[in-house]
Amino acid sequence: MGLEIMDEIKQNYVANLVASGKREDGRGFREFREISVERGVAERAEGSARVKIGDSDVLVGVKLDVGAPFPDTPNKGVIITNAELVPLASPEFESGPPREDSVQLARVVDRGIRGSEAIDLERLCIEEGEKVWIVFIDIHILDNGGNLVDAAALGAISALLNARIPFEKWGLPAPAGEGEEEEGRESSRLPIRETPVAVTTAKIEGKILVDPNVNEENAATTKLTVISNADGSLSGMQKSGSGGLKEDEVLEMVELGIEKAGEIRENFL
Amino acid sequence: MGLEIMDEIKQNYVANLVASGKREDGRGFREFREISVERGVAERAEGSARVKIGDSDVLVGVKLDVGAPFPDTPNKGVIITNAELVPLASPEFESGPPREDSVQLARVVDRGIRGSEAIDLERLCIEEGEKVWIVFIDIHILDNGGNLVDAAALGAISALLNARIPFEKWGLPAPAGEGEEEEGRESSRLPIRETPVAVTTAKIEGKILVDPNVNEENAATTKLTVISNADGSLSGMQKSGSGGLKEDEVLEMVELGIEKAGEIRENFL
Amino acid sequence: MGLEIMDEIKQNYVANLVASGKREDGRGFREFREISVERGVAERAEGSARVKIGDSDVLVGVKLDVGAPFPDTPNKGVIITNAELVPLASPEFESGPPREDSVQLARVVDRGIRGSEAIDLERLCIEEGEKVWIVFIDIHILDNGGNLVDAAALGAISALLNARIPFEKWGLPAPAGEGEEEEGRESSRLPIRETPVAVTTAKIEGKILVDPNVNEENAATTKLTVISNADGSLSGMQKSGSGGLKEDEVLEMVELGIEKAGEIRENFL
Amino acid sequence: MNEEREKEEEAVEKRELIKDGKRLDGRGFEELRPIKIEVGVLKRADGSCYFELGENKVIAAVYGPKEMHPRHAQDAKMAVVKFRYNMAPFSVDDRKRPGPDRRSVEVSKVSREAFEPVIMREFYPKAAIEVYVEILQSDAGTRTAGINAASVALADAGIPMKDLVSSVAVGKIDGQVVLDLNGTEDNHGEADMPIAMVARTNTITLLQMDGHLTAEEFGRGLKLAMGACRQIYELQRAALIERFSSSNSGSKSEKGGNKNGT
Amino acid sequence: MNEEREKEEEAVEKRELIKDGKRLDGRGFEELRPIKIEVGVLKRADGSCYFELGENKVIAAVYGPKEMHPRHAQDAKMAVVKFRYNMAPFSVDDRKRPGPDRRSVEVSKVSREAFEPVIMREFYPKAAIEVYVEILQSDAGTRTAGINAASVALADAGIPMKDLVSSVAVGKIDGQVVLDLNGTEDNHGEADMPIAMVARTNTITLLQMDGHLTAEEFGRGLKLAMGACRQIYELQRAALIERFSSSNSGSKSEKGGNKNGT
Amino acid sequence: MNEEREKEEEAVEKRELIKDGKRLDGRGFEELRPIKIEVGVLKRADGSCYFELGENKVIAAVYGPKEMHPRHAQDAKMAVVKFRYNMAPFSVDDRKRPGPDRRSVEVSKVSREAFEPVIMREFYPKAAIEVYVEILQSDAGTRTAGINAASVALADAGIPMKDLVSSVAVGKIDGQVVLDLNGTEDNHGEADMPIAMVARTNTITLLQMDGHLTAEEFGRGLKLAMGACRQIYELQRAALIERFSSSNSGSKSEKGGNKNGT
Repeated sequence: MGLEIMDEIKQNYVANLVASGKREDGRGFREFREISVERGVAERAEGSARVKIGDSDVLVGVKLDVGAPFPDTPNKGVIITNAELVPLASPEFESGPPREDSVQLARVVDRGIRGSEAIDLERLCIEEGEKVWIVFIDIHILDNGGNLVDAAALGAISALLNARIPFEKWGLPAPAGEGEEEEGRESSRLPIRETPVAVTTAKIEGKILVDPNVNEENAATTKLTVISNADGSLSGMQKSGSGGLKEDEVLEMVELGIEKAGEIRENFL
Repeated sequence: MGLEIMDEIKQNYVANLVASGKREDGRGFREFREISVERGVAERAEGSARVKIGDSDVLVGVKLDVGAPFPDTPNKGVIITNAELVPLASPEFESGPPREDSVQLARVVDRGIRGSEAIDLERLCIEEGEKVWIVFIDIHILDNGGNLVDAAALGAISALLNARIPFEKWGLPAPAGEGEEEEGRESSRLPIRETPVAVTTAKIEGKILVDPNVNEENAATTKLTVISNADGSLSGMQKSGSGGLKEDEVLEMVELGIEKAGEIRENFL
Repeated sequence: MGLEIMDEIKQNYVANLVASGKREDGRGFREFREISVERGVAERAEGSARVKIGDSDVLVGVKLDVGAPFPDTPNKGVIITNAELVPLASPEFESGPPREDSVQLARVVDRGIRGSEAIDLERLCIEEGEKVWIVFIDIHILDNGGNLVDAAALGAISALLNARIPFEKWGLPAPAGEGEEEEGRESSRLPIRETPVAVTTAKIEGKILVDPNVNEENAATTKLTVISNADGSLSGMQKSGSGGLKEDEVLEMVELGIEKAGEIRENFL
Repeated sequence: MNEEREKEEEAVEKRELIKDGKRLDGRGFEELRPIKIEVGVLKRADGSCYFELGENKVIAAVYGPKEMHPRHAQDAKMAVVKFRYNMAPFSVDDRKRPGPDRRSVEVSKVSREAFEPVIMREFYPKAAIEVYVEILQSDAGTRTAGINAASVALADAGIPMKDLVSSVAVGKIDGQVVLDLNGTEDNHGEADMPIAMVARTNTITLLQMDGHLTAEEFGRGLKLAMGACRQIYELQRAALIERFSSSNSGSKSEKGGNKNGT
Repeated sequence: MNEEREKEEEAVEKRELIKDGKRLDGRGFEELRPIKIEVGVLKRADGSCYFELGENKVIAAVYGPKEMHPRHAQDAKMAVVKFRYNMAPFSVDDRKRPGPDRRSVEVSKVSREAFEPVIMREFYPKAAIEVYVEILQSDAGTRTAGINAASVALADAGIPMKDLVSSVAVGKIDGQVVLDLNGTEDNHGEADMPIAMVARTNTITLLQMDGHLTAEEFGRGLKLAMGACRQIYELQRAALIERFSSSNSGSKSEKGGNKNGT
Repeated sequence: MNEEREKEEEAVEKRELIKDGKRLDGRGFEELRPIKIEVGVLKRADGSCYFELGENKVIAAVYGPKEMHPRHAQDAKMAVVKFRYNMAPFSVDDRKRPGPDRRSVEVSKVSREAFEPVIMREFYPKAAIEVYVEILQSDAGTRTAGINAASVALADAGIPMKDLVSSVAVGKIDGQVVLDLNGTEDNHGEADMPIAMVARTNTITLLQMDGHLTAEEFGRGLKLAMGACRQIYELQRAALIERFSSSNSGSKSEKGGNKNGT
């Protein structure tokens, strides 16, 4: 747990830079690293997207299966979100049971999709109380350059937008109202009606900045992830890290999160 | 595994006291610590009881679910007993998979309830071979002051006596013959026909004493838990600890166990 | 992981012996240790066999259960092969989740049975898509004297040949075409149509030898298990160990494996 | 009780969580559920607290500072805080399988982080401070109740802290931002937002949001929650002061050690 | 065999486990099932024993004394005894999932405690003595068979013990206290009570009871079991003496080390 | 694409995996699928490689040499190689449950052993060299693709090796021994045999066989596979040389350390 000497030096260096108004990679405090989104990269998946934010590299695959609904929502499809922080992505990640970081990552992404009601789950009902579509969102981290949450959330919504319902594989009729627009009518898009975008801000030396890289994450006492929708409303939030925030800092972070989410949505969704 | 120095000193102190005919807390060898039983303390459970014996504090909740019977007993309900020795209760308890102590605790309590046929399992059959009531007895240890078994067993039978069958929640008719006595007829008591009581005796320096506290447990080479019924018959027994017992010691412990069980039954059940 | 001093000395001793054309136990390079096969040793199992090869001692039990087929093979029975390298058998085996050695052992045995289509799985179909016989092959290692794979594979096919289908226990009709030959008609043999035999060769100091004992296994850089059928064809192969093999060595090992498998088949199956 | 429940269910089906300006349990929009705090309820723990928030019943225990195991997880500069949030199987309507699930892993993590800013971890290098929270009965808000209980239990254990942490949730029901949702409100409401705060310095140490809020509603909810944290802080302090007085008269003196005020 | 089984099943349905003063397998009330003991059956183990009790077939192996891992589990004053009771998946009528379940965890614990009074653990501080029992075929009484096997295997391994431990169960069928229940009797009987005993000193080291007994029946059963343990003790001794003689003529001499008598 | 699939499925049902002397995907019997190699694709890893083999997409990362944990698993004489082969849940048609299964445990083991003969483990006593292979998309042959990727990633990480390891499978479809089965061929074929080889010395370091082959077919298949490994070796070398040139012009110079050629 104790920081290695090199980590500590890096951390101090980054913190001092921020204190003097600069960032390690020359960005402004309200500036994201370069983002790229590539959809349809995993052909065995019903939908997929690979998102890079700076050095972070995340692959999200969406698989659909047919299964039973939850007893208390018999007419709704099911979302299951899972994240694997595989050791390929970082020397800190370890094989073994999922640790709290990967649990938190998956749950925050899940929260954004649920909170915004991004998927019209009622349209994923096949037979009330019996059969619904199960949507698996699997987040596979390939490289950890910091701010995995934003990359994973952007990957998740991109992969959902990319996904088709494999109704023919299951011998099922095309979901109502969506099949028309498809050419081959072999599959149908998932009913996505909102595009939640996560934006993480960090507090370092009392300053608020967006999209922390991995060194900035180590130097940050506190992060806040803000998930917001097309109309600027909020559909999820998560503070992490062992520091505290003042009310005005929270409000600044939320405002910054909403603004940046709008830009990302415009450019990548 | 090795004992800490303080534990060893305590252990010797307690052993020497017992050798000279005394107990750390001034009790007689055949005397229980103060017992309290409070029923209905956990309102989400179908039945519950909190039992304190001296510093030991145990909460038992009974939940009922509907499920399939075991194939070899198609017309009987199912009992599942589980104990969590949560680390809240003792610095020695650890998070993680259940260890042998908690497995033994649950199995001994379970044995007493089964051996005495305390629950009329045939009356928990809803539809032969298809649907029966599953009775979950969950033992939650809050504070370990020693002799958890007796507290857990007393908690279990008290919680069972407190439990109602939530047949309306499941859209089922009231179990035959039990519904009449209820006012709202919304639920029905569990069919309890026996009240097994566990009494643990310990052997320290060749002396037999009842209801060992936590220091006495550490000093004891051997314990014997005796579970007995209203008519003085036995429905379960378990020796534990790395010592041995002579026949006359066993017989003395059994006699003491039956006597004390009668007193507890009279006062608390 | 590092070898103990005694292991290292033994290893060198064995390697030097082999280099000079000899083996620790006086065998020729193409010679197996004594083999014994005893069938029907575990009466609770539907089939069983205990195989000893030198000091290695393996018990294989076959249990049959009724269950659902895999969706992609609705008219075929299911084979599940499992190996327990219980710590009883060797100071190196440990309690806990199956490690790669036991996984490999089970998978190689399984591969031979599948590759040779030893069991006519279609005749294990009870009701297409609904009910088939599940064949559990459980390999229990009692003593590890080296070359467990060959003993386990021989035990598996022997136990399969020994097994009866417990159709009456399940209230099912006798499997077609097999029941006639049985006297009591209470059970029926498993439909076995091939007898795969595994033979393991090892490379030590550049020499190829068959059936390595436990010290030879430690001294070997590489082993090759070759599974072959009555007609001399191959139905499975597995190299293991951290060394390499030349093409001619592989061919020699395969030829040796086929030859020895023929002898074992003739004598023990 | 049953009649009450039925009425509630009916109202809920019609999506009427607010009626005549009151919530179904009779509370105003900015009103907390009844709170009950007992300090020092466990004998083995170094500090403990029982906390009721409406129908939530939770208990917290603190052990430590003690040696951190395994050794490679020690921090040479400060104590490691462990936090385990656990629900009893019978604490919820449908029995919960024993042991940690993903939700409890996350709750444990954010709860631990809610305390890291206040615990003076640097006083105890290489040590562990263990906080255990057991949910005995649940009715929405268990994590906030658990944090409130843990805060008092940490003080009871004499762990040096800059100040107490107080916690509460706000949410949105029937389009209205309200304080401290109960179970029915949480199940049928539109948003839930737990926060934790160091009341004396207005420092937010936990912040999560689930559901859907406008930015304006968020800002309003945050203020509301912060105000309620200050109320809870006073109750926590009062309970500790009472404990301190009775403790001085000897009731728990056998434990000795690094206690506040013994 | 099959006919026999059928008859048995019929009798059992009518709850007739005793007929004409005899048990279904022909035994008298106080009669043990046939016992077969082989010593030194495994080559890798430091000591081993194969034990048959009627249709029960079990094998025990002992390793040690050896270094205890992990180190923090060492006891500075004496050896730690590990005991693992395990059933082969094919040892029972319905296949058992491999690996420990709650029952085998408990059986392992009480079996270990049955040996702790006799093993001279203080001779080997910081060491581990490992006892492994595998149940190859099961017909009620496997834990007692396992303890008997382990006892002989410990002696075969040369582990210093005050004396052998012997084990047997008594039970109650058709209202009658009888010795050593078989599977059918156990399934349909009213009580089962395994004990383990140091025969020479009449010291009971394992005692469990399941089912329903009067205090009088208990006392009677205990005496009956104690007597049977003494019988088993003689068989164990005899097997070890035979092993000792043949061992002296060299059959296992390659193992050397801390053996009894080699 | 879909039409293609349908045709394929029809052909497969008739057991026609070969038509007019060509395979369904148009390849000849001894023809590899298209291969694409990218070196140094990951930033955190010490070495990495992306490898495509037809529709297989895999990525490998290497970390180390680094300190081996836990300490008791260290080898005082040489580095321990860890190899983890893992399939992404969405890499196959039916979602795979995350985490290792028995197949991936075995693949990891034989893949590790495929590298042990070439890695100069004795240079780094007590150290660990970690190789991670992630299967992003699977179409038969993932273990061979993973080994090819890992080989390049090890070189990229500057781990001293005697030479690269190259890997390919041969199989049998419609009675014909062919190179490098794709998913359809593998599902409906008669045999599959992956090998790995040190191409320069013709040393086979992995050899497995599944299915059914005559001894003659085996010998032929082995030769075919060995030849294909030599082809793959050239592609691996070429990719590394390209990487080396571009790397020298500075693109990854910030990583420094024990790299080949930086």
